[in-house]
Amino acid sequence: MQRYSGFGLAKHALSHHENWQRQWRNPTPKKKYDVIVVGGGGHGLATAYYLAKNHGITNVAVLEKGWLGGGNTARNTTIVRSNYLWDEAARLYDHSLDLWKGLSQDLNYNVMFSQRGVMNLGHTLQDMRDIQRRVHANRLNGVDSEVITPDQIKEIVPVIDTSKRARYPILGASWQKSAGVARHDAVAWGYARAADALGVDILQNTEVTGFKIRDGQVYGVHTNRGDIESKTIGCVTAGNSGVVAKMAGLTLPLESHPLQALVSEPLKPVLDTVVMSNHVHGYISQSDKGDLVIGAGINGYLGYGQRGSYTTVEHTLQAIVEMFPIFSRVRMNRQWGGIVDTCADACPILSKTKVKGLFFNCGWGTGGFKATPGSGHVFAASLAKGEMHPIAAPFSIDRFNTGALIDEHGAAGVAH
Amino acid sequence: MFYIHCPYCDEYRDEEEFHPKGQAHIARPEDPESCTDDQWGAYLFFRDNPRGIHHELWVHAIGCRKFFNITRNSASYEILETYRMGEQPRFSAEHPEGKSVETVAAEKVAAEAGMVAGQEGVKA
Amino acid sequence: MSDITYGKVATFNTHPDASIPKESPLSVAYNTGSVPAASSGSGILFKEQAFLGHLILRGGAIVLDEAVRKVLGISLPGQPLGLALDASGERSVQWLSPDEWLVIVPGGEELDVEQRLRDALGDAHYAIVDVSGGQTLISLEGEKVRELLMKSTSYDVHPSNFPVGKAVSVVFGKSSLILRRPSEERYELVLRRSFADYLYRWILDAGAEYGIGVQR
Amino acid sequence: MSQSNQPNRLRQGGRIDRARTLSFTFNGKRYQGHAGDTLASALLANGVDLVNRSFKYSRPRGIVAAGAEEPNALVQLGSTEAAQVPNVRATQQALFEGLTAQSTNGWPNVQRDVMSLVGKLGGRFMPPGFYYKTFMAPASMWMTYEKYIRKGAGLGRSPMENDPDSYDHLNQHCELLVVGAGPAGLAAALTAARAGARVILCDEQEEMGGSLLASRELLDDQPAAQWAEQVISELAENDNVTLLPRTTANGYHDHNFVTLHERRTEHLGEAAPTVDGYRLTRSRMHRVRAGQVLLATGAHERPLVYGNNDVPGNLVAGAVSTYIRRYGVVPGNKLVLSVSNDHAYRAALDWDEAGREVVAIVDARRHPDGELVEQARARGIRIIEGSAVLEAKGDKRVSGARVATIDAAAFKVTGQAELLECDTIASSGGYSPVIHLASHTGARPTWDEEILGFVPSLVKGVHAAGSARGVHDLAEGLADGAAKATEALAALGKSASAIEPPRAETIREGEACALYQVPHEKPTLRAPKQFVDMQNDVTAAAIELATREGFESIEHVKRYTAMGFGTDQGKLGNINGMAIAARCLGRSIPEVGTTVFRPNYTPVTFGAIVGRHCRELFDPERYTALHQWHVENGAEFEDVGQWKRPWYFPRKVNGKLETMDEAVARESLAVRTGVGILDASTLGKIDIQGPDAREFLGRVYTNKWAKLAPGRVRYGLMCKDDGMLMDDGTTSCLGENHFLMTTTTGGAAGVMEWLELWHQTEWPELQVYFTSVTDHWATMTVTGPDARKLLSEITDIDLDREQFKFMDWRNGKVADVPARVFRISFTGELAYEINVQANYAMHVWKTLFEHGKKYDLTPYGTETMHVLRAEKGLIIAGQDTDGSVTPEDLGMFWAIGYDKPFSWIGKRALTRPDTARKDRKQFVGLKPVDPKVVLEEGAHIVVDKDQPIPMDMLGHVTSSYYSPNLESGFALAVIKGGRDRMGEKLYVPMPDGQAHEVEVVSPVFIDPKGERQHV
Repeated sequence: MQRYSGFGLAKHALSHHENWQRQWRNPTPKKKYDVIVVGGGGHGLATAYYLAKNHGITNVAVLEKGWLGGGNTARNTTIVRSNYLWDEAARLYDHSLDLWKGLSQDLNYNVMFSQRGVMNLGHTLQDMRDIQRRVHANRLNGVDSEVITPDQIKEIVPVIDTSKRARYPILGASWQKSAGVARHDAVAWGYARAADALGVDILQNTEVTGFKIRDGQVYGVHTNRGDIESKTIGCVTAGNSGVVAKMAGLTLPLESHPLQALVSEPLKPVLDTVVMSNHVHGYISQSDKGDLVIGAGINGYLGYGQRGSYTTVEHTLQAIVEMFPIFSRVRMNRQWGGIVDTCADACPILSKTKVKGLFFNCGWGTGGFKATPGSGHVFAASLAKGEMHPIAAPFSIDRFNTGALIDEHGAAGVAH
Repeated sequence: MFYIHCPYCDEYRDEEEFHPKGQAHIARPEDPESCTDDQWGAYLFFRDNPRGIHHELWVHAIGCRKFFNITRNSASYEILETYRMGEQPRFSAEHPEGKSVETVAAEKVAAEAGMVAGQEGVKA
Repeated sequence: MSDITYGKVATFNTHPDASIPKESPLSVAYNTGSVPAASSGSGILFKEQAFLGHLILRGGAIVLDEAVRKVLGISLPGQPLGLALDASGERSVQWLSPDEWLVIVPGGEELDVEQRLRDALGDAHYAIVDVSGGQTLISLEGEKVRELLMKSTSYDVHPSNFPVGKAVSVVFGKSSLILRRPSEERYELVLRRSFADYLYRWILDAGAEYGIGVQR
Repeated sequence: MSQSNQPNRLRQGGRIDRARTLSFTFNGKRYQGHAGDTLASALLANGVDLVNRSFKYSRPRGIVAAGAEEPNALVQLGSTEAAQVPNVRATQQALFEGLTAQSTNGWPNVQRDVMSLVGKLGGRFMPPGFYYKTFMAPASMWMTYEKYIRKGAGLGRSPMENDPDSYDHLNQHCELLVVGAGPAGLAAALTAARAGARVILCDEQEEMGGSLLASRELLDDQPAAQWAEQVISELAENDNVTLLPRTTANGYHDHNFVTLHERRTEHLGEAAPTVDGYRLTRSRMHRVRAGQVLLATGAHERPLVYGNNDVPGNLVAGAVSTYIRRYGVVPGNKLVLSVSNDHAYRAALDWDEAGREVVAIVDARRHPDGELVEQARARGIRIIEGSAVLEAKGDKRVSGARVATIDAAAFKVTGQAELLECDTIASSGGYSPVIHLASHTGARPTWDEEILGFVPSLVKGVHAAGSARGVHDLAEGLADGAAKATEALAALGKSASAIEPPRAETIREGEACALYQVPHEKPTLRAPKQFVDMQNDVTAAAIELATREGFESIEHVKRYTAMGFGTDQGKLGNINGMAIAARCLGRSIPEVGTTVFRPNYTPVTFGAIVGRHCRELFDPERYTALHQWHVENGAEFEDVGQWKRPWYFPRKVNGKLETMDEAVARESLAVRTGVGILDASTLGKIDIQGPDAREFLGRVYTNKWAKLAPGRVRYGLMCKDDGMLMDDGTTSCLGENHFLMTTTTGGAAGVMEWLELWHQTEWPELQVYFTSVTDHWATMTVTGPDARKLLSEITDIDLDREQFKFMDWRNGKVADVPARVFRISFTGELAYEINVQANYAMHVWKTLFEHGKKYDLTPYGTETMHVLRAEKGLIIAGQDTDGSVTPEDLGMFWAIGYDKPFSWIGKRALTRPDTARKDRKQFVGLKPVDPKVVLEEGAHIVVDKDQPIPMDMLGHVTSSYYSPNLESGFALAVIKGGRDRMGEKLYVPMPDGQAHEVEVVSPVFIDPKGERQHV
């Protein structure tokens, strides 16, 4: 792998950039792999990378039906935080946050993880009770988190309206300083490049059309580029997980819903942190390019169209202008949507299935991007050992039958 | 932004008057106490989640407050039909072009004959 | 007792002597909001018809039709979204859903109407519920009413879609209400009490462009 | 008239109003233009070449286009802080008197920009993706690097003051929405209007007519614009037609929902004017639901990609014609026109007619032979065949064009370059249909090799006509518009006959050739910068580099280079970029991918999307019938759902307003020792009638209802089928088949829908009806030891404790008003809930206070209510429960009908392995060992306060207060295996390192036997 550095960049500039190498190969599928990862988004690529790097399993294929990172990896609002309520979720997301901190160096790819802090606003007394509960739990779990007052909020975000004028005045917030944002595309590309360098075959435009299962054991997949064999298959297909599961005769406890986001035109820096509000319903940050990146709500219906309802965008901007009246004259440039696979408890599924050798990593709902490194890390360990990693174990499909749900609706960015 | 034909009001109304309520035709098990935990879990949480033709339950919340079903393509978002509780869809993954009106009528007669005995819920 | 038990259901006369003061759902709005006077330039006239009797009628259309005709002299609107008035225009029956109608009568008549309906309906399965305290009726007149409605609801209020004799429940601003078309020149809104202040402010705001006036 | 100070303004021509001169300021300098100008045409008239600096390299930039596709001329508008609008496209901003604008980039100013040095020197060090490849070491430094990177972010700036203007929405419906009032759109609208259809015709420009306004062609032997005027006036007369000029269709959404953004006042001034005492809304969003949609959105001309094609003075050919013919402005003196098609020859003819020099037409085709070519030849204009402009010369303005013969297919320069002296280069590489709206709902456009452009794939109910689908010829476009309108109406079952289109001369055009990036003598990576996306400074080299690095999907190329992510969404550049990627990868354009667009077509002010749903109309405030009294009596309010509920009623004590703690202490003592009153009207109330009402209650509640007699009241718990508590409340038996259910304030609508859900979908055979009566009744809770004394003064109800027991209800009169009185208690004290028809509530409430004076009747709010109920261990659903708590967890076994015949909602789930666990979190009381301590709500509980982090948490505090009655803090909590821990000492660790010691106790702190409510 050609190492990236400022010095290297300068050298390439002198040769008019004519000598850059491909960031990953475009290999022909082999007949057989030790592990197949279905889905070339951030989580899938991270899984492949950690399989190769941490477990020495390099005979791995990542099958992507379109282009790498083209699903939710490319469509989210790039927020990274770990202030989840329940122990199980906090452990998973905080594990991920730890990996984020050294990710650029680990991958030799700048994913621009920027710890500019995330605040979750409270507008009602019950909001504040929930915030306090979460912050207390975070603290005892070792997750950086504190409750801040409207005055402190105003100090961090001078352009927010903390006055009593608001319909739902801001009463306080939880504040995770170590949280922030990252460059979403770079995460997929960085993992892809690093995994490829370790020998992983990244197969784009390779769509799984079925599973080969015999006596309850998976042994390969059918694809549009022919059959590929493996006795260990991890499906990391986010919004399409239900569709993929069906090919294996499985039903999952989740539904795929549209989730939208939008950006303003680029503006000179005006907002230096991430502000989220569940109550008035919108969240916002400003990218390094200057766009205000705004997350909208989820729609309650099934949707694979990568678009949702216009009223959701209206409501979101109403919330944003309510919190930031000065943005009324700022203009919205673009909106888009992703397909989020949501479970009843707003927590993911990291699980074995009834089919031996077939694993699923899905159900991340609105919280997938931030979990990318942690998810890949523990899922790789689970695939390598054939047993779920302890951090992943509570997220088994079985919890929907036993009742051991991990209800994170309060902590999910968007109330479902 | 869906435009939904309410089968009770008998006209198209804007999506904002309706609430989606998940997959249609999920009947509560007749005898919950005899269900296994897996069966109960399946009833509560496990869903078809298809990409393509999907039957879903909606309610005309700001309107007549009636629940009804929609057959909708979850990828194109095209609504193929709306139908009242207790009715069966014409369109389905197996019949993407829609069963003929005659077939539906014949099935309805047969179903009604079969329903005389049982107290089958309208969601079945 | 103000209570009569009809078989197994209780009715209730909510009204005290006429001397007791009462307040319409718009009292806060009138007291604290703006009340622009109507003028010759008003493109919209807003007038509350407070303290009417409002009843919710539930049951099968066939069961209810005869009783309603007998008691109110109005044929029950069996078609969706129908609105029927009596000859005086003071009493109306509105389709709300296949088994639900809204009856509006002059204030104070509601218990009498309910009891007469109950007498007429006998043992049938139905329900009648007095909701008079929970809602109020607004009439809007003027050449700009349609524009105001277009600002407020996504329902198509063009006469080709919303002719006289139609009534619909719709989203209005961020709340909802019943929108009725009893006559060519008049539109009616039925507001829920707790949302009345918001809706009043919304309507005044939307109507400001057309010089909306409030008749009290 | 001072023509002289507008050097590029023609003496005559154009559609501007020369009688109206308007002054404006750009970058601090005053200029003049005319009514009818855009800011761009006025700047060009004044010879302002340099309007901005580019985003990444700070290169000087000028105006390139004349409409929505303009990538460079973005300005900051506004003379005051509140009126600032960032990133306004000068080509779409009508000029008004006093307009003030500035370039969005450039420091200290756009002429002498310090950053341009960085661009010149450093440009080479900033290939696409350079951020990903550097700034990684050391890890701790990224935030520092980023701080500096961020300084360069953005184009314009946000206003820092609140918007003085407002915005609104208008919901529209029509049978046919026609987007674009050019030739095809006008023909379509006229066809539909004459057929009697409800039509909306919108157009983004200041004036309707589209290309007809600047057309050279005649229609019915008169100038095309005149035909447009006639059509528009006929449409304006028609009641069924809504004409919306200055209105951009910015988003197409499912099922033919289209948002049209009408700029109502942006052409008039920087803030909206007041008309007849009403301040107009600045802009208006029309939310249109259309039966059919017809896109007559025209096409955008593609510029050619050649070296230094971004230097001011480089324009697209069509823009040159538009400025000359529509605005009477020639944007230069000496023109070189570089084309791949005949259509663009018009620019040279117009330039020639404007009396300025056409240096040459450089045509990439070997043997151009169309009529326009002949016309140009006939005028003696030099035509250089088989050639293209390789490179522009000049820095802040074009000074020359290097031209050579090329082999487009082989991507090679084949001849010696010639330098033509000129100050303007106009180019045309063909026409891209404006397909944005058609692809907003995901339809993928398809490449049409014949027109060398993407044509829209159309979803049901959408049609395209004219240039928008590649029919560029005027006569054909007119006919197409009319024909498509009849097709659209036919889809609605309406017949219409197409209008007879006006006579248009058909101009024979020769075949165009495919040319996107012009080859250069040097390889792309070494050639002068050839810009593809000017706004984002994306060059052909960047695209080539991206493909070399393995970014092969066009989506990857776009993301890696940022192509098309600007505020113009790549209207000019995307297809050129795809063509370059295709060339690099050795594929065809359709093989590389397709181009999809997202709303908005052009950016839209947040305010317009928000409409009136802001400030005081952001969200409804729900009031009870007693709201006015609460306001007048100084209540502080709490938001509960949309309701405004009194939170507490601070009194002035010694001239000072009580704090909440003081007020709550006073209020709760009053209830425990005297009498208090609460407005409980917000509780949900549902009237339930029918012979199966009782059976139904038994199914939706966990407890038993079979034997509840008329006159009696019972508390009930409602679960979901997962066994978790969802709501609670009392239900009264009004008659054998008649019940009144109450719900929590926040749960009211949800419970109502829940009941209907089960009734309509599972148990339609049950004969029962539900009707919400929440707003009909006002509810006043009179509670405390003196409640009976007070009430007895004004009621005819026999309040004798034997006659009217706890959990009874009675009818009677209170303050002469018929009332239903419920003897239920949420405070643990003697309590009467008085329900009256809401219109009479204020009278009853005030009468209670008249009589209550002697008992010091104390109004209390939700905070005191919370304290009082918590002292009694009564839960609040949603505060003490969170969707993961079962009735068993709450210890409410007395309210669980295990032996009810029907398996009620929630029952089955209670025996699942996790719900049946013995060590689940259970509801308990906590008593701080130090009575002064009031635990923090949400704080967590541990066994070992010294355990290192992460600590094992047992549960958390759900409710916590100071009780003046107990003279101690106390709390409710859920704790693992809590019921078996009674008396145990646990700890609540706080952020300051302290840990409060608490004792696990029963959640009932006061009157455990419940005697006081029975008195």
